[in-house]
Amino acid sequence: MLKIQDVSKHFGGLKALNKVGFTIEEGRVHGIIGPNGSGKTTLFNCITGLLPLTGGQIFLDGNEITGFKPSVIANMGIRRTFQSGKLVPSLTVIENVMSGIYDFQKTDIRDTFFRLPFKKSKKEAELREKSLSILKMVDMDKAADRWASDLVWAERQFVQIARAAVSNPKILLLDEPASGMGPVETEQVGYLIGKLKLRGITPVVVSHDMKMLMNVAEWVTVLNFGAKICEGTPETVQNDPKVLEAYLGDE
Amino acid sequence: MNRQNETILKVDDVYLSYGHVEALKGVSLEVKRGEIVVLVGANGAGKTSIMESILGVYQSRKGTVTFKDKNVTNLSADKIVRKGIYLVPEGRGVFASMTVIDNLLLGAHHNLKNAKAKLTYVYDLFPILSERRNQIAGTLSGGERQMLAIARALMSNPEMIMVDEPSIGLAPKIVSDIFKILKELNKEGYSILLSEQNVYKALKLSHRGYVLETGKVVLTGTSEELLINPEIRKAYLGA
Amino acid sequence: MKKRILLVFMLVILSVFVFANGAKEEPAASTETVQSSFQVTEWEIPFLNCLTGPIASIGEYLEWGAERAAWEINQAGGINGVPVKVTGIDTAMSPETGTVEMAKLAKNALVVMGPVPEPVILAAVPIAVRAGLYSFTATTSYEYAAKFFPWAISWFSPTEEKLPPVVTAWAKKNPDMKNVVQFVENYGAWPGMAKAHEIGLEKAGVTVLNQVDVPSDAVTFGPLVVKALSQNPDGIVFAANAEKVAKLILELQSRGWEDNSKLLVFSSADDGALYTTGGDNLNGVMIYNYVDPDLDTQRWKEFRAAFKADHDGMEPFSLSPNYYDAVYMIKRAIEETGITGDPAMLKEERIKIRDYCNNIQNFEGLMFNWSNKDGVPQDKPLFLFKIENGKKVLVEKVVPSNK
Amino acid sequence: MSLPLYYFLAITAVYILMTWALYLPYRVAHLHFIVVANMAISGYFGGYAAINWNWPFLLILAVGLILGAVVAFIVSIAIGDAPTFAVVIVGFTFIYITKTVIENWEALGSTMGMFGIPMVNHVLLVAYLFVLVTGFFIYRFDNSRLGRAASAIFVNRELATSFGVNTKHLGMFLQTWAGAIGGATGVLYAFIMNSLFPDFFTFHIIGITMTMLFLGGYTTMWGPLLAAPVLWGLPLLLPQEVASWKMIIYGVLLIVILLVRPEGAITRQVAARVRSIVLRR
Amino acid sequence: MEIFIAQIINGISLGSIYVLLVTGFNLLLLVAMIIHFSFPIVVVLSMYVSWIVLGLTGNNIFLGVIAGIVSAILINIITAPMFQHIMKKRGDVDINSTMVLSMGIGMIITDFLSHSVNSGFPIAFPDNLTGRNLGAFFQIGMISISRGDMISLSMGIVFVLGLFWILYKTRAGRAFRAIAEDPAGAKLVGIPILKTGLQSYAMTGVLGGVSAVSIAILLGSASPGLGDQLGHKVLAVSIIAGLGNLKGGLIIGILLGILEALVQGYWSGTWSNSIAFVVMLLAILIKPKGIFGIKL
Repeated sequence: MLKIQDVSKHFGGLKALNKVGFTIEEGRVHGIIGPNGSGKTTLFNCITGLLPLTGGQIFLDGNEITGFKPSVIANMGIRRTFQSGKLVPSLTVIENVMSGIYDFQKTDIRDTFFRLPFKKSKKEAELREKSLSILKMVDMDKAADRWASDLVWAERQFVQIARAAVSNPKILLLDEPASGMGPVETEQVGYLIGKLKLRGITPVVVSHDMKMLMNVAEWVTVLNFGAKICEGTPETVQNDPKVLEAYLGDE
Repeated sequence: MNRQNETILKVDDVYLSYGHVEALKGVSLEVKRGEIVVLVGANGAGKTSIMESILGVYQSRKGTVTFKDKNVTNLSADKIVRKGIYLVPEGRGVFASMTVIDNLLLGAHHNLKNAKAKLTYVYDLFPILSERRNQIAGTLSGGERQMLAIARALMSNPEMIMVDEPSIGLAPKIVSDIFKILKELNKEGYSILLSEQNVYKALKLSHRGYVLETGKVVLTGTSEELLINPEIRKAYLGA
Repeated sequence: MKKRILLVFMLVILSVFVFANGAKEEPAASTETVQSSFQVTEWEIPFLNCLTGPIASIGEYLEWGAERAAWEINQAGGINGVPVKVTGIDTAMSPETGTVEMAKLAKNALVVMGPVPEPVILAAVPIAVRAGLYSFTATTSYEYAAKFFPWAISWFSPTEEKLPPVVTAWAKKNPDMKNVVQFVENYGAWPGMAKAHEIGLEKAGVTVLNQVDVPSDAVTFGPLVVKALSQNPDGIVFAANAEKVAKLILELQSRGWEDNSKLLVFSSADDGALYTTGGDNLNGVMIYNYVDPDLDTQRWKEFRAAFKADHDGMEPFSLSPNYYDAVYMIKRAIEETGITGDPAMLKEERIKIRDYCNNIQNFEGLMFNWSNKDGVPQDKPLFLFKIENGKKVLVEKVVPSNK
Repeated sequence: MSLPLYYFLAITAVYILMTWALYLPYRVAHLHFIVVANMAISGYFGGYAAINWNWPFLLILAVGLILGAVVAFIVSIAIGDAPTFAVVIVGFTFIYITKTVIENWEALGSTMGMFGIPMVNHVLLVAYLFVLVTGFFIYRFDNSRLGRAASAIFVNRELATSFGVNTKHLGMFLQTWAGAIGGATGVLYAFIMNSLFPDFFTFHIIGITMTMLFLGGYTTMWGPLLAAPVLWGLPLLLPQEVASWKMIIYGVLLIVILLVRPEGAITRQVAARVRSIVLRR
Repeated sequence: MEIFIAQIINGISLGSIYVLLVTGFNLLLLVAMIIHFSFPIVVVLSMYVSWIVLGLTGNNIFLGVIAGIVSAILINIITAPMFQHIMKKRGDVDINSTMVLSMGIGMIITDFLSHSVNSGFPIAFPDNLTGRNLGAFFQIGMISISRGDMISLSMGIVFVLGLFWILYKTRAGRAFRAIAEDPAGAKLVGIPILKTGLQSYAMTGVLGGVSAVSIAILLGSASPGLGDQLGHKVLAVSIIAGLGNLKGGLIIGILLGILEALVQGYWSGTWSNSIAFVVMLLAILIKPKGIFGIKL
């Protein structure tokens, strides 16, 4: 579904990504691993259009999306979460989730501005319902009307995932979804990724937490020093000497 | 070197939390004079947190830290640095907008008296830095920055150096160089506390190790013991 | 539930509008002309003044003048035996505050002094005009008062007719002066005054060079002075605020200007800032104004001494006597037209004051007597001074002739 | 209604509208002072049209609004997505240019100010209808996907783009809207005061409206709505000795609120709590 | 030609005021991450303090200068922690808030000065401070440099150079820059944050005080509105040059002074502000990060 072809990103002399290429297949949980500084987050930023590529191309469903604006790429069905779990503190949880659906061009001006004071917006209601159901999925529906600023760390991550998933994207890039979480919550994240897949969203997970990642991922790409060193099923990857070397050092 | 068994640093039952996240849940460890001790564990296991709480960066920690038989728990970071512990932070932590020599002199911030002699000493150790002394640190390569960070640590006349993840994002060749330097420094008498994801390399370098998982020490022993322990692999690859 | 609350809210707002529409024009007091037996206990004269902000000091001097007059009148038994009180109301430089304060007065005040700064005049006097309230506003410039005739009075004569003679007089004092350049700050009525200066200069047969604009937030004055000097003038007229004039003169001197008598400063710059900033360097500079500080009358001497005592020995600010005179003019209007202060007769009594003051004859001002015609003073003299050690020394008195 | 109340309410409406005009672009972290220039341009245009062409008030209001929107729109093409500092400088620039042009334009009264803008009926009614309509639209905006997107931009631009928000379009939209409000408010101001003075449209009004925005709270429209009448009305009620220190009191309040409660007195949380209390009864 | 040279010199004299103020502004930005919009107003307050002390001590220049500098240091040490409280999170929004905070401080000072000191009238400094009575240092026709100008210019140059020296060549300066770049990292290398922070505020205070004295000598007087008049331009210069870029501030400050002098001299004084801002607007639209680049 998403084809990454020879993508390179250089910052000055530093080659953060060097001719990385792989394919994300529809409906397959894709894990991306690699030691710190191997270019995982840079890759996410390149896919979502935040960083212009130095070289290479990216295709979504066979159409090239290289160089598209980040907002366009997001509306084409590639959503992401952030490591630091940025929620909008002045909005409630459900409003945060609702903000995940947005398209300026398709905004219904009449519905937004020229609605009579007592007339409920059908679209807003729909959106709310959708958001509630996705909050239920992450088990946060009871917190729907709490303020985002009052949430604890793990809750923020869950809401963030819900926000990225509410628009039913084709691909959901999860950047360290389990960072800073305890074992129970980490397990929940793993479970959640499975649920996303059931909804028809293809999750792409970057994580340091190998235990979780190896459990949920069906296909794993390993990056080191900005280059792909290996890919395959979790089992093959775990036993690949190059991966062992990258993680544990050469013996 | 002949006081090999004297404990230079002792960390006793330290807790630390950042806001809602509990990073350390009762960690105890010790470093003896002239030792290289390595902290092993996946990201988020608490390696950096331990180093930062030893240095007193966060006042929210609980527990005690003893350095050279003195309780330093309640001292602020700059005072602890003066006592002789120095942290080489993860991601090098050099001041990118300043020149190499400025960065080095910052290391000797609280003790500029012998700065000249120390500069010659670190230039000897890292000739590349001598060449680039007037270059802006931001323009150095990753390996050079790591060397600069270690050199800066030496400028402060420490007795113990803590090095946090020195190999991140560095090519294997350079990582080997860095490790060689650490080994040399250790031979010169510096005690080293190292956190490293390159487990095998680190264990080969070090005398002892601690394995961390989610803010707790789960395993400890000499490097030889740990090298053959299958738990290590589990801690990293989850298998 | 929500609907009902919103409905109440809407009703409240609607009712506000309904009231708002009805209340634009204040219903005037009844117009019956029966002789009233009403007796006031105190004549209260509200004074919309600028007591805070950047020109607060000027406001204080104006207030001082008015208070002084009120004190004198009360010492002498008040107006028709009833004491008078000047109530200062601060509008700062804010037109918005000015409108609300003027609107408060529109209902009950017999007459109003102020407002003072130009932005507030523009905003507040129309309210007084609509309410039929006479305001002693335009102490400074004729132009503002003329716009609101007959409801505002000017202390100055029409600029373009009455101002030129004094400039001509200055030019004639320096017969060798051929080319004059003018510094003009673009503020309020000043460009208009600058035009009047040009008329006076042309009348004296002097060539007027390109004027130099002074930015209102100028910090240094070198570029302006060089621009002026590059036209090789032999005389200079200043129409800018006091501090800037002083600095321009200092800058001129540092670039070799020697003959101070060929520098003429306009009246609006005649305030404390000119002397504190310029100091001894102003010696010999010419300045014109409507007030002669060395006037030899008992009344003026007392006024001057009292002012100096209250202001660390500073000379009276040229506008202070204006509001002193205003209080006396109100006094005379009340006494001569038999105003009672009866709220029931407010409307006619306001008009009585207006008509009396607009055409007052032989008014005994603090410094000289004059008469008004249609709200504009006639035969009001202008004085040309030379500055010496921070004091003005009279050079010539110019009485613009009546047409 | 009494005359002072009339003027108080009319000017309150002006302040509310101007603070909202500042509020809207600040939803995406833009301090857009160009609205003050819009106010001057449209206000002077309105005064000129009324005096010289005898245009009807409502027509002038409409044209003034469009004028404001057009000016702000053209500018927003360049700075719709600019960093805050650039926006601030652009605002200052336009204020200086507008002021200089007016001061040198005789037909607009130059430095004397513009006199004799006719009195028209129902200005207050129209002003409050405009406040009501504007407030309604802002309320709708704040509670729509656009408002949520703006909140996201305020927190972090990259975050917002990851939801598919085109930050430039939204910034342009808000700046144009604010310009329109500024323009219409300028016309209202001209007809309320019946005169215009170039000095009014400078940093004087920026200081007051900024205080209202930051004291009232910039996360919800209710902040400016409440802060405007309070901050402008209280000094009128206070005794002369206290009121004369108005600007200093404003300054101190501003500093205190920034230190203690940086989001302002009325945050969205407070607004929601009030709403729930009101609705429960 | 004579006129042109004279105008250029005038421009440099005006520009040197901008340079002093912009350097102080940038320094606050560098060592404390403060956008101090109203820094020029604080400088004007120091000028007033200096003037008051001059009046009380019978024009004792030494005490007057000391008072100006000490007051600037005190104001800085009192206000800087407020800014830092707001800047805790170091986000863009927080930087906006520091601008608003600074505006609040400016409002208080300006209103206080116009209320209370010298009944709000401009204050004039005595001749033995400004050196006006010493006559011209250099004068041919319209080209003139007074002795006072020379004193203040050389003082300004010495202090700005001294500042660069402190910042780039001394131990304390290194620490200031380290804290500015990365407070957490500075802690790790053993810099006492609180103490060094106070020192850096004191240093910017000294510069503010010296600026106050220099401007007092150059202008010979001050008024409550002076700070506001300079404030917007100083902010603009800093943004155009690149926020926190000291060298860029020097160049753009002087250039702005020259530009204004030329516009006033050859075209129209009333338009000089607008022109200056339009030129700056164009610069910022072409280079949004400033001509010399942001240095934070």
